[in-house]
Amino acid sequence: GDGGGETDEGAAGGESNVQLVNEGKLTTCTGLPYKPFQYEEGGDVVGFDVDLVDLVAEDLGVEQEIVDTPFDGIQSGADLNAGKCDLAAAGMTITDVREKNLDFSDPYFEATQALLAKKGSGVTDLASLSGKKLAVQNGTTGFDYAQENAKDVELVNFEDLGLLLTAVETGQVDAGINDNGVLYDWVKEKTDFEVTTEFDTGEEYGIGVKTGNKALLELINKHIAEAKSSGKYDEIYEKWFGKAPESK
Amino acid sequence: MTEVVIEITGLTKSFGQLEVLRGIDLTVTRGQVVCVIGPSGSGKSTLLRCVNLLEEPNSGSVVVNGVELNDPDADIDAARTRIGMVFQSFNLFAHQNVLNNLTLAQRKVLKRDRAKAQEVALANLERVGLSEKVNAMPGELSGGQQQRAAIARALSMDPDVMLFDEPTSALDPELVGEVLSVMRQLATEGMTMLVVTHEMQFAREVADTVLFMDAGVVVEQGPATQVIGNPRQERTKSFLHRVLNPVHVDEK
Amino acid sequence: MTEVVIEITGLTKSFGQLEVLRGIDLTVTRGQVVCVIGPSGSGKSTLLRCVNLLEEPNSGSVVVNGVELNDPDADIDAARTRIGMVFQSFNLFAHQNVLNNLTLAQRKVLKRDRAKAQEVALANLERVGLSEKVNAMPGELSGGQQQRAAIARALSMDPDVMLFDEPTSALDPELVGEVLSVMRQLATEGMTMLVVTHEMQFAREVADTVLFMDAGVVVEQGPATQVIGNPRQERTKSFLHRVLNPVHVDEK
Amino acid sequence: MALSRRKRARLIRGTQYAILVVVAVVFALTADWTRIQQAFFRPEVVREMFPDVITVALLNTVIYTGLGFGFGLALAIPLALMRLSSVAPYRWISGIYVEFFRGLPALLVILAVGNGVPIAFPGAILNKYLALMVALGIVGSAYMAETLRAGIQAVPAGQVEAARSLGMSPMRTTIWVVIPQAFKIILPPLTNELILLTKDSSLALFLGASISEYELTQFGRVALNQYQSLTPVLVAGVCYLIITIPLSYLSRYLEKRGGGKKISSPESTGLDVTP
Amino acid sequence: MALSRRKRARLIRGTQYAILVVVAVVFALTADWTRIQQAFFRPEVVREMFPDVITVALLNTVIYTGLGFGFGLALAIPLALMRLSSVAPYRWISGIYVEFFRGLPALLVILAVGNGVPIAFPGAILNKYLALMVALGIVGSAYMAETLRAGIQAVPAGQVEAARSLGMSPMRTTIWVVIPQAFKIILPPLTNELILLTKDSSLALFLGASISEYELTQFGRVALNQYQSLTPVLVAGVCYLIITIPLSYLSRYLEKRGGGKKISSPESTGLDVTP
Ligand SMILES: Nc1ncnc2c1ncn2[C@@H]1O[C@H](COP(=O)(O)OP(=O)(O)OP(=O)(O)O)[C@@H](O)[C@H]1O
Ligand SMILES: Nc1ncnc2c1ncn2[C@@H]1O[C@H](COP(=O)(O)OP(=O)(O)OP(=O)(O)O)[C@@H](O)[C@H]1O
Ligand SMILES: [Mg+2]
Ligand SMILES: [Mg+2]
Repeated sequence: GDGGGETDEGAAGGESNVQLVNEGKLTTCTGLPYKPFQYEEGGDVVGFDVDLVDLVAEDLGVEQEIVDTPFDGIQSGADLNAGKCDLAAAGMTITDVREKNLDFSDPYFEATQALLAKKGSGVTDLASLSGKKLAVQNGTTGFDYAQENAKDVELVNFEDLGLLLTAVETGQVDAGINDNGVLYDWVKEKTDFEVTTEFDTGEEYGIGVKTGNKALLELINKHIAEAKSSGKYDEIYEKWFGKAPESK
Repeated sequence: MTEVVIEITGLTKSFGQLEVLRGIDLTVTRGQVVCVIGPSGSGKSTLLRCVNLLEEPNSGSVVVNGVELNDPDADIDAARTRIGMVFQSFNLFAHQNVLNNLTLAQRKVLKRDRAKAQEVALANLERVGLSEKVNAMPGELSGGQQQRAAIARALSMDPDVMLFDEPTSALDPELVGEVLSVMRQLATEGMTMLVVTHEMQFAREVADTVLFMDAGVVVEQGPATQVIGNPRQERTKSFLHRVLNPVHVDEK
Repeated sequence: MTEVVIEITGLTKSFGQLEVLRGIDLTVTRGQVVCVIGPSGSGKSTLLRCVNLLEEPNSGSVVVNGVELNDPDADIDAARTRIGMVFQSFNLFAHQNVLNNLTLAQRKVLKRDRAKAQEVALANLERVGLSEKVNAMPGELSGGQQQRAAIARALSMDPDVMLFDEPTSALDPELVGEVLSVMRQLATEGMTMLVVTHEMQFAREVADTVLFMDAGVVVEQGPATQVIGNPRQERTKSFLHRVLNPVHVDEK
Repeated sequence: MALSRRKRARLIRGTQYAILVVVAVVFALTADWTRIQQAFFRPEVVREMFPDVITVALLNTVIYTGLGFGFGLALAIPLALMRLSSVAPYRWISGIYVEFFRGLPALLVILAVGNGVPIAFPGAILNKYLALMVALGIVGSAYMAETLRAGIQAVPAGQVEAARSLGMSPMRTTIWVVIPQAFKIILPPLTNELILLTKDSSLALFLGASISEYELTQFGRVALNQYQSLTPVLVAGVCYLIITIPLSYLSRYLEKRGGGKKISSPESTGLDVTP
Repeated sequence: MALSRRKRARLIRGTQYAILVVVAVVFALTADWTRIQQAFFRPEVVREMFPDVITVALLNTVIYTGLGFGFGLALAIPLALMRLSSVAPYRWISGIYVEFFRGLPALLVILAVGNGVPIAFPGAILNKYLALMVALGIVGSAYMAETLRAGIQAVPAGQVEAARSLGMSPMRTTIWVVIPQAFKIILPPLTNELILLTKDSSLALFLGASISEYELTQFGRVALNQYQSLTPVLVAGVCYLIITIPLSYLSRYLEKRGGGKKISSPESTGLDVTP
């Protein structure tokens, strides 16, 4: 619906008056690569989060522009505060600590921490990693989880998921911890590897905006709700994960 | 006609602990040629540099053309335009050709217009025999030519007195002559000159007064025939023996 | 007793396009002192440097002590120990004291033991009047002292012939004498010497033969009294006029 | 030991060539060439990267570097003048600034500007170009200030004395004699600083960038992840060399023109030291 | 225009001090001091960081730098000798190596070694220390090779000629005359390269690190996120200065001892150029 888009834009502009940091663009902070939520393919950034935020951008009648920036700047709110972007959609879990530094939308995705290891390596859980190396990503909830729960395990801190996965793949570390969504996606291609366990951390992803940016937050929440009720959400989900969402 | 051009009284100068000049008195009258000789490190260059205040004296007075230079209220730049200085190492402006070397200060300091400055420059280049090198860069000239250009540059400011600090020491032996002969000609034309030199033949022939310095004091002073030909002081004698008769310094 | 020490025949040397030596013949016999004079750039240094092969000649032959140096199969290092070289810029080893400067090559090349090398070194320092500077570093010496130490270093290898390239040009005038008198003494002791110099008084008194070079050729050659005192060639005359009578080069 | 020149020369050169040939042969035989090609040079990856690696990444590298260099120079000029001032506090301020920023890694400065400043001063909005310009400019300015100062002081004292004894004031001397000559002295090291900044611009990825803002390193890094091959890094590297090698030749040319020493002939230096 | 010395000096100094005072006062009045303290210096954060910032981070920075420097020097010596060889292919190989790695950002080299090599050569396990040693070593070696070469060539030709005319062979000349003198010449620039490597070691965070392997920049960066304050970056910065500033004084001291030029007095240089 082109016509619908126009009316929506008028309505959004009229009721909420969203201020954008870059005129004519909805700027999204994200940390590449984070497949399938966002990653580069053929010169474009694509993925689940990208499609979701595009719904908001369409409503505003602007293009989405994606800024690739280290994840710990995103989750700390620094990038939003610095005006680097309007929102952060980076497969980011809603946590109390992060809530202090930025405002989260309603949850749009359920996730949990999971362990990645080479098949047949005997790494099945944190206990089996005792004395071994576990790759974590700087600033992530996996980092926090491992720090709390993985005693006697050497945590190796990587800048981004790409570096982490490469380290696991090339054997620099014995295993890696990260969100289940991205790990399952990765082992689809790398069949030598498997997700050996999930930690059932019960996390939910949210889209972040600068603290106090009510107008934008409301607009995002509106679209998340709309997408879920209209079936648009399921459509996008299936496009990126190859199957319909299990629970909802 | 014994107008005083340079009058130095009780001049002392130290670098840190090192007393380089220890009470120098010197008077140079108009048209006089004074040569300063003495061993290395005796303070000859420092004396000369005090005359145009390139070094600031510790005490004593330096009066040039009636201006007390050591007075903080003296217009030192104006005074310097009347004092030509020629250095051992020529110091032509490396980034300018010969003509611009001669006209720069005329135009910026004396405020002469370009035409006038060039006229003066060309006349002075003629005087030192360098007319055909007007457009050469300093690097393209021999040492002797550079030094003659430097003399012409100083002369272009129409100075009352010329200071020379070992103007031929950095030159190949066969190039010394061309510079000395320009200096001799200047002396003949009546220029007041204060010359630090090791060229005894020049001092003997051209100087009205020769000053022998050692360790920061004037040891002996008088006509060339006396100081060089028949020195009275032991220090002067032994210096002159070393310089004039180098092959036999061990005998004696 | 007219044993030939250096025999140079048809020597030529070019740097790229520039022909610096254009056919030099020269014979130096044992005990002879030969002085080479001539304008800057005439090839004097290059000639000297060809004698110990610091420059490789383009053609011609250089025979020293019966060894044809230009032959690629010659043991050049061995030959060089018999040829002492003294440079304008002294070139004492900057990181070693005077004693080590004198013993280094004796020990590493002649394989003398430390005691023997020091004995030779001390004797030669005595010879040049530097006994009290045994432990000084080069930087602590005056130019004249450095040059005398350099002479002693060359002498410590017991050379058959000594080459001097303007050994006094880099010195203050009062320090020239101490070096010249050491050289005169060496000549008296019968050392074979080939000396590039601008010191006419030295050449006149000490040289058996004086060679005047210009533009890569020997223009005039003969006893000092003749070449310096009564030159036959026009080029020699004008050079000597410039050097001996610098104040009046413009007359004539 | 006492070999003739010809024999020694033959021996030395012979040995060296022999070693070279042996090493080359061993390398050629043992190396797995298909593997090496796969690792370092996959033509299809190179093809994928063009033209963006030039039109976007190389261009952005040049832009960021240029901005940093310009801003750095603008900071460096007053800093150098302050360093040469007769007023002591100016000398101190400039001295402390230079010592401080010369001693810090560029990455730390970029982190401080890009991440720290917004944290420290909430509300401060830093545009990517602005942030890089400031960060790279600060990094460069400390070096450039020293270069400018050294260049000014490297003008031989005799040139200043000559001007002063012609009656030129300190200011006139500076303008007409010192600066024109310092300029020539300063150009080669300034070119070198441009090279250093080009390389430091690789740290821009810490400030985040949209695809159109990628410079060479970020571009290469993203592609490295995408293609799982060293080829993108190699392509990015070659692009850096396209900038830096000509600049370093320029710098050496300027240095020589400014009057370097003549290099003496091999025999006279005796420096054939390889065993 | 034609002011007397005293008046000119007074005017110049007066103006400069006036500007200084005005700037200082404006700054003191407009700045929000509590805010600045909060942003840059929160004592409790500093306290939290100790002693790990020293015992772990600073120590690791020194270790990584030392490893890189040692490996770099070990590479640089043969490279410099090759550059001076009479065998042309050696000169080419060494020349290409130096040009290549001098022109690349350190970050790209670290990425290539730490990330690229394992991808390119499956099975290769790179220990963090080893990877950094190799990467920083390669970065440093290109510079150090040039420094060594230049140092050897900077020994005055006259020294070599003197040794050769005493009958010393090229090899003996090199060992007994050239190397001892080159050493003195090389020390200051080598110290500077140690400083550069110290700063480049900040890029180690790209290789991934366990907490005990953090060096200063990564340590500061993690703390920056934790405390949301610039304080950790400042603390890390000060730690770098603890290494780099003494080294740079050492370098300058060595340079002076090696015989720099005397600096002339202010009046004779006429360089009071500030307006
Ligand atoms: N700027 C300076 N700082 C410190 N010492 C200096 C300075 N200028 C000169 N001296 C010292 O002052 C002494 C006298 O120097 P000066 O140059 O006047 O001697 P000189 O008679 O000209 O010698 P020369 O014949 O070698 O030129 C020397 O010992 C010198 O080292
Ligand atoms: N290594 C070199 N490469 C190129 N040209 C050289 C070299 N050495 C000397 N020349 C040139 O060869 C010519 C003769 O030089 P040489 O040093 O032999 O002259 P000289 O008679 O000793 O002069 P001077 O009295 O100035 O020492 C000069 O034109 C000089 O520029
Ligand atoms: Mg002097
Ligand atoms: Mg010569």
